[in-house]
Amino acid sequence: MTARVPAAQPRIHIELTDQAIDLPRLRVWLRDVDTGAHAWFEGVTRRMTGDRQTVQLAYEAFAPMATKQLRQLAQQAAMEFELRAIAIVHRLGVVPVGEASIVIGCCSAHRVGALAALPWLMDRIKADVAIWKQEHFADGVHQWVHPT
Amino acid sequence: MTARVPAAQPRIHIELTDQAIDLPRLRVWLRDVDTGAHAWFEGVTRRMTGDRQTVQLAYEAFAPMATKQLRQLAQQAAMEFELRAIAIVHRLGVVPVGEASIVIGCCSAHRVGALAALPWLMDRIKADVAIWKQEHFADGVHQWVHPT
Amino acid sequence: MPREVLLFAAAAELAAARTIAVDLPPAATADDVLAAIGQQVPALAELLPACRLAVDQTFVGPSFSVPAGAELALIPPVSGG
Amino acid sequence: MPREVLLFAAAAELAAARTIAVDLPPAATADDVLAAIGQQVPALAELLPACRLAVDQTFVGPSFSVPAGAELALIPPVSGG
Repeated sequence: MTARVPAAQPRIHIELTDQAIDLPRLRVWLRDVDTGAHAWFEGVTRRMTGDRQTVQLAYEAFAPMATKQLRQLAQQAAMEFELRAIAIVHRLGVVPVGEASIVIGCCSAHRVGALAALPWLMDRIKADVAIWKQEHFADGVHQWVHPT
Repeated sequence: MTARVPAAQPRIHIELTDQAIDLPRLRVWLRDVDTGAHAWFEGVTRRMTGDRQTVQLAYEAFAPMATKQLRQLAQQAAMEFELRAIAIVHRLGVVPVGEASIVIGCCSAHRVGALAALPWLMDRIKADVAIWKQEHFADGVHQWVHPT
Repeated sequence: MPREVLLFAAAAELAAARTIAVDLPPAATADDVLAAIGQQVPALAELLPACRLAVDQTFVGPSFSVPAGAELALIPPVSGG
Repeated sequence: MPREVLLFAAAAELAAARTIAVDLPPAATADDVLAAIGQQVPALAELLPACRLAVDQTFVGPSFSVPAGAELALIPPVSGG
């Protein structure tokens, strides 16, 4: 008998955290000797937006809804892009300049899937997931970001 | 006077190495508080190709040509995708299962550029850069890979 | 019948509250909920057209009929990532 | 005039050499170089149609005229990444 081993269920890790995101730990989690392609995205608080200086961002979530949405997106992405594992971690609360608010890591047998999954996920996360960003500028203004 | 600061020259790091690729060190190198998007790709030796088990891969390069090609591709990608920094490291010699043969990291102000640069670069590297992979299978066969 | 609606981010700030109570007709639709919020909390009127209603943590369309006991949340434009 | 050509990977293995010397006419083109390789090293004939010539570490087209003193390299199908 030479039946094919069925594709394993994709591994999924979803996390909302108020701590700095530990990418090295996620890399260990993602490790899989049967996947040739590992892709990562880190969204980081940047200092300048146009001419305006950001001091920090603060994120708020409707946590149970955001978690559910992220899990559904991860499952869809795993099917659509043949991912074997996917981790999505979003930080909440204050995220200082230079630190990551979101990290997505995924892996697939071949590079096309893992690389296509990242922008697909980021577009949907930014459109639908119940998380909000408040920008704190150096001039003292702070405001909820409403994407245009 | 409110002259705009001109965009800085993109930082570029190209490396061929016979050591394990040190991604944490590259992350430190890539760090830039003015970029909001950091994207990474790791190509890893995987165990199974179809039904065949790989023991290791071995890479050979025409090093001066490969270095020059990678630098040109990095410069083109930096212009095309508005990257502020880009690192491409390719490992040579034996790369055991589970270890990375290539790591690409790049960053840009916004996510679209950094995420689009990775598949763009990988496609061109696989098509043109003077590096060759020899596959060593568990059944004792070893062969130079000729992409079809 | 008064129903509780969860508020977040800019909506919570404008209403100065994390939850509000709105009076709904029986068999209210999502649109009825949004209309009731606008009437009872004028501070939210301007933001409301940009918001979506989530029922039991899932977005619903305007004619969705809100079940009794379901959790209602007003979701202003999201900006995570 | 004999010119040295660098070999890599499968090409080096087939020729059992890292470099070969080929006789080229004056004002040889890239195509002339590839033809000369095929004639002088029959072991490479089968792989040759899949190979490209690099002159001074840059790929050149078939009618490129090879300058004296330029570095020549036979590039079999690449498979890095």
